[in-house]
Amino acid sequence: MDEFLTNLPVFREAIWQTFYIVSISVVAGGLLGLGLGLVLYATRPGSLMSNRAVFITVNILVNIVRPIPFVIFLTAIQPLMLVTIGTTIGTNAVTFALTLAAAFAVSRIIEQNLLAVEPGVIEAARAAGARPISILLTVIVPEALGPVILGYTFIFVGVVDMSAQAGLFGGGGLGDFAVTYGSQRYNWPVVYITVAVIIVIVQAGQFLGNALARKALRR
Amino acid sequence: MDEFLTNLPVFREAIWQTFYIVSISVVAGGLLGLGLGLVLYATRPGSLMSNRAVFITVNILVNIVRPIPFVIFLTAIQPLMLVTIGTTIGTNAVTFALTLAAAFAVSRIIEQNLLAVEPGVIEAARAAGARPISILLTVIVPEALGPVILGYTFIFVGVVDMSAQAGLFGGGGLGDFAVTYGSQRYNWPVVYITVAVIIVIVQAGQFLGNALARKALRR
Amino acid sequence: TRDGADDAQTVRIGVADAASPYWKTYADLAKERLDVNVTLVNFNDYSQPNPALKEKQLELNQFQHIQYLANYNVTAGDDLQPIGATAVYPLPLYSLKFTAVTDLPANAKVAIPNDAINQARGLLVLQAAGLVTLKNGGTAFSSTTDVETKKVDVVTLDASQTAGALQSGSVAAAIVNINYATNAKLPKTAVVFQDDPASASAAPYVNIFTARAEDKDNETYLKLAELYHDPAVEKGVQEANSGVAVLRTVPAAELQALLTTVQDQAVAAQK
Amino acid sequence: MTTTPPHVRLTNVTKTFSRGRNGTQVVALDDVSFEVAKGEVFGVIGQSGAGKSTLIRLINGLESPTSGQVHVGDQEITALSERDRRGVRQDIGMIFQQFNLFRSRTVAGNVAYPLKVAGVDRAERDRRVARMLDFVGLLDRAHDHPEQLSGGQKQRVGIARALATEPSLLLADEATSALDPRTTTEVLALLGRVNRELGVTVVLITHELDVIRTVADRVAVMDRGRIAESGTVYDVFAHPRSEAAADIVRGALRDRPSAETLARLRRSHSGRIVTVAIRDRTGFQTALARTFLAHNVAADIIFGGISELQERAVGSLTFELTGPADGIDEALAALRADGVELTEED
Amino acid sequence: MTTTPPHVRLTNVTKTFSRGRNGTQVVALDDVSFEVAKGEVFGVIGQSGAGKSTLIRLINGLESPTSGQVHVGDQEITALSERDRRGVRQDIGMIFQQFNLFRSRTVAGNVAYPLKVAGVDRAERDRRVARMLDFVGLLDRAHDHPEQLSGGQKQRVGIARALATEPSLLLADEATSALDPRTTTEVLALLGRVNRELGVTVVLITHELDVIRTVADRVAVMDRGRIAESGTVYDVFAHPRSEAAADIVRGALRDRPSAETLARLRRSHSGRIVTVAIRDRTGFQTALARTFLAHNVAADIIFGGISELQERAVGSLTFELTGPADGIDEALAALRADGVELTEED
Ligand SMILES: Nc1ncnc2c1ncn2[C@@H]1O[C@H](COP(=O)(O)OP(=O)(O)OP(=O)(O)O)[C@@H](O)[C@H]1O
Ligand SMILES: Nc1ncnc2c1ncn2[C@@H]1O[C@H](COP(=O)(O)OP(=O)(O)OP(=O)(O)O)[C@@H](O)[C@H]1O
Ligand SMILES: [Mg+2]
Ligand SMILES: [Mg+2]
Repeated sequence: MDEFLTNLPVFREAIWQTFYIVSISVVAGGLLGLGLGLVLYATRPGSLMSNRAVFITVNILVNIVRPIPFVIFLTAIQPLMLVTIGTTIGTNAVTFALTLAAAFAVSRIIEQNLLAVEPGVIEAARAAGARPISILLTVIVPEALGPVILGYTFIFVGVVDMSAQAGLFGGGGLGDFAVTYGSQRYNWPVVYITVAVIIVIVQAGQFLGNALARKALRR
Repeated sequence: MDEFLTNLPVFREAIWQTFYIVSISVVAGGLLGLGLGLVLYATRPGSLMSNRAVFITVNILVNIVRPIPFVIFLTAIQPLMLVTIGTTIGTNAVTFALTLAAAFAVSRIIEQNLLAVEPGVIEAARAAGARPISILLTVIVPEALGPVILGYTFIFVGVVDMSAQAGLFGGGGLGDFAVTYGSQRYNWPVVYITVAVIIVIVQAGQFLGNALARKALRR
Repeated sequence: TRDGADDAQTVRIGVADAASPYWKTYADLAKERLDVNVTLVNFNDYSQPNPALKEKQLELNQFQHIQYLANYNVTAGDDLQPIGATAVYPLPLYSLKFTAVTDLPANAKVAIPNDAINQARGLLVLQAAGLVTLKNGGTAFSSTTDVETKKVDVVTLDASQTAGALQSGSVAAAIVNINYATNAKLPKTAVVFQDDPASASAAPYVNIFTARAEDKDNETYLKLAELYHDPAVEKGVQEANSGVAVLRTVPAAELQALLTTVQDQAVAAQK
Repeated sequence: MTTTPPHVRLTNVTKTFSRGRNGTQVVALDDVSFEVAKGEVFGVIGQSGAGKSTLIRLINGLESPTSGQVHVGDQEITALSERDRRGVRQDIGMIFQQFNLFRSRTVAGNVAYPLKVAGVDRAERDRRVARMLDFVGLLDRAHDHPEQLSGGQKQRVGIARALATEPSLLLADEATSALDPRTTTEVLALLGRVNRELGVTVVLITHELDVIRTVADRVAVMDRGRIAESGTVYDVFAHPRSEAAADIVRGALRDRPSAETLARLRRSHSGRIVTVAIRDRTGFQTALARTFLAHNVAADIIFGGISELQERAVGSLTFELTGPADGIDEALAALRADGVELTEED
Repeated sequence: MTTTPPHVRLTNVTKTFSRGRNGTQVVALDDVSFEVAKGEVFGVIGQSGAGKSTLIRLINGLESPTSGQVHVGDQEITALSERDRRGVRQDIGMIFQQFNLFRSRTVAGNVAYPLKVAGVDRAERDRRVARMLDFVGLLDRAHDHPEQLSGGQKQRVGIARALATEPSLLLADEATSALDPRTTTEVLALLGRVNRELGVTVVLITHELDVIRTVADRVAVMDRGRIAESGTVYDVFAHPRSEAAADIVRGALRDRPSAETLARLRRSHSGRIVTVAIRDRTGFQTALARTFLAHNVAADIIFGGISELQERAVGSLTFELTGPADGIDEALAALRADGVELTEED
């Protein structure tokens, strides 16, 4: 406990880092993933803009990225990181990598949820002469909004979890704090407190997600 | 490359371990998660068996487990592991932990996808006098089957990814092999080959998932 | 311990570098000379092998030095014992851009490992190199929060990642554990500073075979610890560490006495 | 007097829905009470949004009323838990306005579902499914999925599903709205048969008079959440007492020309136009014909409809009268004096 | 002869669906050809599953035919890419059989959607939405979501949505099936008005004769994927040439008693029962009456319907004849000799 108090500034810093990493990854990765997910959905055989070549390419790309162990993924994209953000370590590097990882995960969630949209409403939009991209964004996504919101919430929780690996690359954050100052030192109070904070953040996010989803579903 | 060949038996062992860990986690975790997901779905306010107390409890439980860093989660459930499987390290221990982790993730995916089922068909089942549990299993899940299959595929890929963390606890597997024999030793051929195998496994899984989902969706 | 199908005894040893070829040499020798089947259990996470040993899921482990074990025993309330020494590894500070510590510009980024033990030792190295000063002169338990004055920016990374950060140019210098440095093929000329493995202050950093207290006199285990110093194995160890490992044979009793001393220091440091 | 209890009874049932952000209330049902006897076919008609579907959904407890009681047999549905309602529902078939077919099941699977729920064994289930599908003319589509069917075919699957268990009470919400007249006739014949042969009680929502006429014993007219009028089909149609009922009946019987039709009739007919309400009285039309002939008036029927309601004729005929103006006046006066209900259209 | 090109033209259109595992084929449309002129209201009737919805969906290219061409105006829809079809579709309104409302949008949002697509600005959009909703009687429900509406209310939203852009071609698939007769009349009046005032071409699927009668100029009768017959409404209804058309017309006009009705009529009427086909000929009924009276036969109309089709009367009347047996025989013989089409029911 004493040790926890002496580490208080680090803890505060860790909370801030977690917020930084998670919020940017979820927002940026969420948008990127939405795009990818729409491509996956719209280009699949029989869909709105079905295009075998694009579908197969993106499908395989997503499958290549998602299962790669995070350490290797981060190492693999280091050249890309150097070009874009100029560093391969630290909070920004981890955020960059997590953003990509989140995007690929989000794309699958989006794809799944959009597939549940009833074909009839898509026909109604087509019959009105709308463009496919507009049908996607103004009809299909809104129709699937409830599940999509829950999907984002799911990814949010996953990103909080993955952000624990930020420590590997000097990204800091609560997960790293819990491990470095807690479990690695067998300092359980630190673990409890930190994990409690993580859980509070997640509960708040999930609560918000549930509430928004309920609003979108109207049931 | 030479080094890769000398490590061939370890590589084979790693492939086998990955299969073992992933298949058990996906199947056992999938079933467990289905159960949890059904509880989440069915007990939410306004749903088939709405029960505030159960919903809130399970909801919070799932939120507590999912974001905890894997190292800490695995440490936390060690007492449970000792009682059930008698060990806290190795392939079985990792499989056990991954099964739980997968179950909690699956529960959210199931919840999401079931929410997209049209209320009208649920009414038709209620009007026939069916029991809620039978409505859940024989109507709602089948109605959401396409997205649910894609959800399981999503989790499968996630488990393959998470299984890379098996190395933390002496669980082995391809992810561990790629890191320990590959990236940590800057032995890139090992990384490439191993990651390629991982990707092949994932592509095969995704291909199967897509095919089954298409069959279930009939479009 | 339990009997294998061929009547040979099986001993599970927890390690963190099972990929190093010398472990294969070692296991073959154990089978040949001692009729012991060695099963290596590899851990990517240092926090796991000691609890696993305590829980009797391992018979021995070999991944840590006395300092780490003392820390574990004190914080986890355990009583694991060293039964043989292996080697001391210096902890060098590398730089690819600069040839001397003094060349490092102000606020240059320097990476150190983030696990508790390596972090403290890395900070002590940086202090010795005149790059930081630590609260109360620093201990084997210092962390980045104890940095009082600094000439450089200290960033902590996973021990396996400091070499990579150095190579990508993300940091100006990095503390790199010798095994990772070898794997990353960092040239010896890039070492700009390192602690002296032979000094008395380095004594707690001697790596050890560890067993449960009740097994500390087990004949087989002691023989297994000794086997590490077979020339074939030692040669492999040196190959795996670019020849910088300082192999040590210290009697078990002496190691155990040293452990007690360090544990006392650890208890004191916790207050 | 001892009577068998009604099969369905609603007592002072009110149902409101709240909607929108400001929580305005929609009163879907307003103090509704009625009874349906065992073995009766009870029709419900009324304008769109009058509350018909809401009413029928209260009967099997899919929805609960805001206030009031619903009884089915001797069970008070409104007092039962969702769990206890299940038993009651197994004996009630329901045809939904929007079909509500299971998309994950084939046509046969949809029809088999309530049988499965009722625990009917496999062989018997297959037999009954085949029989029902044969009846609705979809036996060759048994293995198709709902999205492969036309609108009317979907509706027929819904009908087959509702009847498969041979329930003692059938709730039919616009069960023939998507069907062509011939298929409608066939379905109604089936409803009539199960009603007669198995004594099934039917509550039937529809806006097609023919449906009511063919099978209903009694009918209730709903108007903005209230029951404006109810009684035997003949009474309500022949002598509507409420404004709402008259309005609906006029639309339903289609025996009186609308203003538009009248305008068109005018264009092609130059004579005076008179609409006569038909009375179920022997010799009525002969008397009419005689009167017109006696006054030298030529009477041509240019519009009208005479339906048979519960074995009695009801409707009206619109005549074009040509001949001497005073002859027409005299003939009309004579008919009016004779109690004939007639209106001269202008 | 120069004529304006037809608004819609189908040439030898065939559409098959494959279904099931063994890939059996359903022939939904079989070599269908027809034309709809600009400004015409073209009705399509036919049994459930005859291919009506499939047909209409080919016109705006939601579905592509297996073979054959579809033209809308001077564009060949079947030759256009999905991209190029968009422009054509913006000028076509479509009312779906299953409504297909956007659940994520309010009632107003649903109606506004095609206006948004067409790039109508906000203020104008709001005005038009309000006008359409006012017309279908749902202005007060503008901010509700579809699941809060009754079946007929949903259908009305679909109608408002299809008409909002004032398209030059309207495809209506059972647009009034969920509506009560009065609302149906109102909707049909609107369709008639947009047709007359704006020259909108309408293709109208329905199984309700009234709908055809009120608004259609020409009608096609579909039977198992083929067009059995087409022509002006009067011709098809008054003189059906094909078996399929006769069958449907009989069901639709409902002017002849079904076997069941006849049985019931028999129970309450002891006289001989004769059905007479009405001809649009002045003095026809007077002649009838005169003949019956001359032979001392009392003739009571007990069933029948006379509708006005394109300003001409069509239908039949069923009489109960009472009086001396030979008098009846003579009267019937006289009428037959006079060319009257009559059948004695037995
Ligand atoms: N996707 C499909 N797969 C297989 N068969 C289909 C499909 N769509 C339509 N059909 C079949 O094609 C035929 C014509 O269907 P269509 O929907 O055009 O009928 P319809 O005339 O509109 O009937 P209704 O009046 O019942 O709506 C039907 O037998 C139907 O089952
Ligand atoms: N969930 C709901 N929320 C708000 N209003 C509702 C809801 N369900 C029904 N209503 C309203 O209650 C009234 C009665 O609806 P109901 O569905 O019973 O009408 P109906 O008589 O069946 O009409 P139709 O013939 O059009 O199907 C309508 O005004 C409808 O909009
Ligand atoms: Mg209704
Ligand atoms: Mg149709």
